[in-house]
Amino acid sequence: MVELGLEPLWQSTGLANLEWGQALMMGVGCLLIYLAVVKKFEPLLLVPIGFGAILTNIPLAGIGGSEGILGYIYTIGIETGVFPLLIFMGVGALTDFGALIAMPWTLLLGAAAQFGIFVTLLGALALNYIPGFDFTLADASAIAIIGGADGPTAIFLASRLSPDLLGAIAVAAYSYMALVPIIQPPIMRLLTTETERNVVMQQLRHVTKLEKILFPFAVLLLCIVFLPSAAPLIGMLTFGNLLRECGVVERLSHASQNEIINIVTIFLGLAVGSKLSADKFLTIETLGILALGAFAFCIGTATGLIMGKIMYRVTGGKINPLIGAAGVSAVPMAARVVNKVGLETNHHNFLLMHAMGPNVAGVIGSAVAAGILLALVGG
Amino acid sequence: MVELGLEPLWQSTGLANLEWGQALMMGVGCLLIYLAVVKKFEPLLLVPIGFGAILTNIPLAGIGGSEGILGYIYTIGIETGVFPLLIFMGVGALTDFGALIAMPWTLLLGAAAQFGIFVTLLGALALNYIPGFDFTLADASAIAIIGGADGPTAIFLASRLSPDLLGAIAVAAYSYMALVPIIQPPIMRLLTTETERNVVMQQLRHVTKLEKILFPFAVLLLCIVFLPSAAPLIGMLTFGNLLRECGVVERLSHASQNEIINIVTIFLGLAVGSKLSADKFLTIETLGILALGAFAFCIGTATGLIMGKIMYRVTGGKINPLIGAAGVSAVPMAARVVNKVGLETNHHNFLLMHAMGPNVAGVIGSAVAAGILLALVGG
Amino acid sequence: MVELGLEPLWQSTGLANLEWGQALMMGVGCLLIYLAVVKKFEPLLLVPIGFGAILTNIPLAGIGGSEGILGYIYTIGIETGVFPLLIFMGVGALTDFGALIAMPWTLLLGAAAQFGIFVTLLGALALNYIPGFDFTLADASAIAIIGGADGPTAIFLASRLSPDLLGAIAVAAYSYMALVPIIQPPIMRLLTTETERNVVMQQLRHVTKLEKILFPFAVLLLCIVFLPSAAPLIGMLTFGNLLRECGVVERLSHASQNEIINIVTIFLGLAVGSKLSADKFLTIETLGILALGAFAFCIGTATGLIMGKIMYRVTGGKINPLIGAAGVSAVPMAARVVNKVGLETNHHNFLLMHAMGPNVAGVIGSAVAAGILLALVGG
Amino acid sequence: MPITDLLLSGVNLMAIGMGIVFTFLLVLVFTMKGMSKLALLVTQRQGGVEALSSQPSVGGREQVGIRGDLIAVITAAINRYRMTHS
Amino acid sequence: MPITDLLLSGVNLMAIGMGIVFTFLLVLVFTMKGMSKLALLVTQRQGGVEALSSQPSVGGREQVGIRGDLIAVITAAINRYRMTHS
Amino acid sequence: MPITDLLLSGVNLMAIGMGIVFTFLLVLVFTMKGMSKLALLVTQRQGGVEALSSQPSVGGREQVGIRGDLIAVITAAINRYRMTHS
Ligand code: NA
Ligand code: NA
Ligand code: NA
Repeated sequence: MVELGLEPLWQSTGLANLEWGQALMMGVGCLLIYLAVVKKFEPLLLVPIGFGAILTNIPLAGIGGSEGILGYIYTIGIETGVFPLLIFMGVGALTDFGALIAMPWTLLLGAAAQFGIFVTLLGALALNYIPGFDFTLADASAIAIIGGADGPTAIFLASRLSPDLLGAIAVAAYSYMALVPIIQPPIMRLLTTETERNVVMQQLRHVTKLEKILFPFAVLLLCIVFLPSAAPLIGMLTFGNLLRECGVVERLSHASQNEIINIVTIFLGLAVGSKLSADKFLTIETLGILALGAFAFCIGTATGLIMGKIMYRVTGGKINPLIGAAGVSAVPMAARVVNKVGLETNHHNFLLMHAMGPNVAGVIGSAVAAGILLALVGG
Repeated sequence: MVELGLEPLWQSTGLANLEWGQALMMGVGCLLIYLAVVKKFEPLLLVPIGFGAILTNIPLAGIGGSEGILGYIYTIGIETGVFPLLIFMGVGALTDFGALIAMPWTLLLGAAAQFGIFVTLLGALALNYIPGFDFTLADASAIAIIGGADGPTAIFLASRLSPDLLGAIAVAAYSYMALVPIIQPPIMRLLTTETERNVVMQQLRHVTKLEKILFPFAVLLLCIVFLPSAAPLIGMLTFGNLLRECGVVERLSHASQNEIINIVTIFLGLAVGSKLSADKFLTIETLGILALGAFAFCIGTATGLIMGKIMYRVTGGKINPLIGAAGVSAVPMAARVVNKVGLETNHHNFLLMHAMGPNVAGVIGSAVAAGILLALVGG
Repeated sequence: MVELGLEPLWQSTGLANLEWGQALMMGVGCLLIYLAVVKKFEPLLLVPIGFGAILTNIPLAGIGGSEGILGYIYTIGIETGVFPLLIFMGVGALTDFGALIAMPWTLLLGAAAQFGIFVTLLGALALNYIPGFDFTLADASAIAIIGGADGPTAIFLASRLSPDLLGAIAVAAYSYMALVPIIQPPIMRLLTTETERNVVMQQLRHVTKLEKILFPFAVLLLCIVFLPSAAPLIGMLTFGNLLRECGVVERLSHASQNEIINIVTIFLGLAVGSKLSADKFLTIETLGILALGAFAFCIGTATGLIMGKIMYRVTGGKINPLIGAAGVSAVPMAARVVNKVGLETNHHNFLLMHAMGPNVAGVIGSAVAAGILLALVGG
Repeated sequence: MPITDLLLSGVNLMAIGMGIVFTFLLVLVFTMKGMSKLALLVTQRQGGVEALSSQPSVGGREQVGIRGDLIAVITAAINRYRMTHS
Repeated sequence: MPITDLLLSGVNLMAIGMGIVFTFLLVLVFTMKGMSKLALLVTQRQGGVEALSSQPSVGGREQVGIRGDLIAVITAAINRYRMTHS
Repeated sequence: MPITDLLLSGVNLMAIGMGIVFTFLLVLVFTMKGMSKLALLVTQRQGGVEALSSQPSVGGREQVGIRGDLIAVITAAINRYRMTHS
């Protein structure tokens, strides 16, 4: 017979079972949604992540558990690494590498900005001097990749090297990507002179269809030769880009750019959110990760700018060093910020297209960095 | 060497292996498709369910077995509960709760109509007095939810409480949802006076965007506090609705309303159909379930109307009691029926918008009822 | 501590680990992509297959292994047979069987062309006389189905009968389907006289909606009665076609024709490509398969044409025997080739619509042949 | 379990169930009323009521609106065309 | 299994296989002819032949039709515009 | 592992890591330059430069173009309509 007492009824309510940590994490979820909806912070990811955080912290329901829908999605999509790789395919299909092909030297800006990753790695290890922190080399590598300013790369690497920190790392990565318009401009103004910011770059040359088709093969070839551990990421990115550029598979290109990436984004977000459970997230380590993330973005921006200044010198003033800041990735936000800061100084100086080169170079750069960390730490 | 005799050849034909029960179930499948195509009975579900029933009853092919495509789909999508939850996400993304927000009191109509569920539960248990019936409390609960007039809720609950009855329950739920225009009007005319049906309700007030964004949080909050066992259903419903209303994730909202719900509907229907195998469906229990389903719809309609009459009295005639019939859910069919019966009495009385309030309230109401049954019976 | 020596670094490069076979297979992948992009050979399949071949042969990365993304996709989609069946559903939803319904006798052309399958089966077995070949009956059946000129059927059967040969079989099937405009015309000119090719066929009669709705049921009924082993293929094909023709499930029909088939095509192609690993593909058997595939296409075309000539005689010259060549399937390429060769002889003789009948009949014919092979060899 | 006990359990379930359903939805009524008041306050304080308030009617969606516009425009174009053509 | 036996099996398979393929498709021919007659009967009895019969030509789909209309309308609008503009 | 050793590993990682990143992207620079030259050669030899070269500007996609056309046409139709209507 079904028990009727008020006690068992009360015991099945959330009120009786809610722990303060869960309530707090639901608050964090609401905050992420607030930032996404009102402040327009990367809403495509932060709305599902925030809602996933709420759902996973509901007591008794077990939505994020091994028998819950978010648990299933996490196991199938994130633990296997499939979802971030499909996002990378979609990113490849959505990205026009034309600006990069027109100015291959801007790849160096994308390389320099990865310095943020490795400095942050040191920072994470140094945090171990503070009691309460105990980051392994794998943890530190997963945290450091936040400096790559590339969401799917961060999720992919964290799922491989440090699944327990995945929630905090993903939240930090997407939050700072959204904060790029606030973090970067002061650093840009600090490190460049007005003369430098004033540089008007010459118009980009035409890029032929053949170059665009060969480009993914060139990138993949180098990846195969030098760094096969980055091949899953680079492989799916270049596959998506080939679908886009080859011109004979419009149906598949469209599916990658729309259906697949949209569906995966919803599920990826929910599954990442399911890692924002109180016991995993409400730790001192999360604070460290958030601090290190901000640090990583600043360093990456700075080293990108410094490389920009070097190229400014070397080319005799043909390169506007501001575009170095776009090397951190955070596509296309960082390129837009460059454009905006450029316009502040010179109302006729549109740097958007020139900044797209280092911007997409940053994506390749952080995938390369992820491959290195996987090869040397993940083994 | 491959055997050439006519005997083994004959043994590999369907004709030699077809059991009468399988033939009958294929007939049932054809009937469902006929009703869907010619009579327009919930075609989006009944076409795949009917075809799934045909496929699963083909002798030797094993399409619905553990190595067949329908078997795989069932295991992945229904046993886990994932497909009905994704449908709920899509329903949330497709539903405008504005009418309900404008008239929150109509939630009570959605509450009253759930009476049909619990009366049917008693009915199912009482059937045990008839030899041949042996419904457990879990079976009875799964059958009773047919009275909720909500397909995915019924499938979700049946997959959890009584998987063997899932086929019959799903077929009954969708069939009666399609029969709403035939079942409801006589009851509506019987229980209301012409004066009552004549009531013209005042126009709905404006609903702000902010209210629409806050609404899913309000519903989810109560669900968390009072009834976490309903959180998977309510959680996905409100998530879908937030995607729709928040206005910053148009891509994801579109994917929920189209790609995801369409793909899942095809697979859900086929998988449900695969449960219409002769040995599971051709039992005396199925007849009982079909009878109880009709009973449940009638009771739910009646109690919704009675609550409508109470509100008519309490508000001094401002509420047209007909809209109470829409409280059974069956969105948007029940609301359309209310509109039609209202127009019969008064050619200028358009009740569609006012009936949408109790109609979507019924969805929430039956999800709540499902949560209660899960919490008290499913443990 | 992370090892710093140059030796371990070198050991993690692809250059140090690349075997010549892998390099060769990457070349094969590039060749397939070249044929797809430049020569427009079945690009929707050959681009993903080619790229999958490259990815799976990257040393160390293990993308096609049991923990890699292509390995997961293969296990879930091909080993289970789900992906080719979903493609068949999409093909059904995309195919208008009207031309076949208007001229049911053209089904015999689709039957005759399947002769290529069974002759090839003998050919594959006869190859065993050559040292190095050791095809079982199952292998030979899987190879023979290339003669069906239907990609998903070939993949489905190969995944069931001979998974090790799947890569070579799929590549051969799609390559020769793309080569139809080169393979078929000489055979067509050789086997038909100019008088025969000059035959102008009368316009097709109207086909009612009801006939189009009943057609899938008729095909499925025969499949159930005579050949249940073909039911997965025929069942999904007719299901897709019913979604298309029934007219009440526009959403589901659209999803089958677009989202589902596009997404599955990408994944199917990548997963098939992952079977193009050096150790599986670079064998003498692959050469045999490629030779047999060309052979199969020629025989199928010839027997289709001969049946066309018989029908030309029997009908007193009303049937243009050229349309027999379309009986091999390869929809819609073969029908277009018929049209082109017809126009060469008579500039006003448009055979496209008449060739669509045997063309889609060929799809049914090879699904039937696949069912027979499954029933007699697959047991 | 004897049928009588089952039925008793059923009656209990009904009592609890309808009780919770009504309680839940009744509390939701008041929550929604509170929420609407809050929303009104927030919206008013932000001044730009128009910016945040949705369409007057409850049903319509943007897409529909756009399609509606498109159809209106095309209809106008057709009429215009026919008028000047004849 | 010796190759000769394999080949014998293959010949058997071919005989059975082509037999079934032809039987199957031949029966399908007659089934379809029956089906078409049935459909004609049903359609005629329902009177509204036009309502149920599909487009005359075999190929076209509704969507294409709609797009065709749209393009026609827009083309007309453009022409109209150019004509009156110049 | 003591923190000092961890930090040492980290420094090593940084050295190797930035080394590979720069090497990789620097080699990519030259690969791309070679690729572009190759593409130019191939394109020129094929004569039809125009056929293979993409749009002048880097950003635009076809779809956008089509939509842009549609909007332009409709705008024109509206203006025309308004002009003649008033
Ligand atoms: Na980056
Ligand atoms: Na309901
Ligand atoms: Na064929």
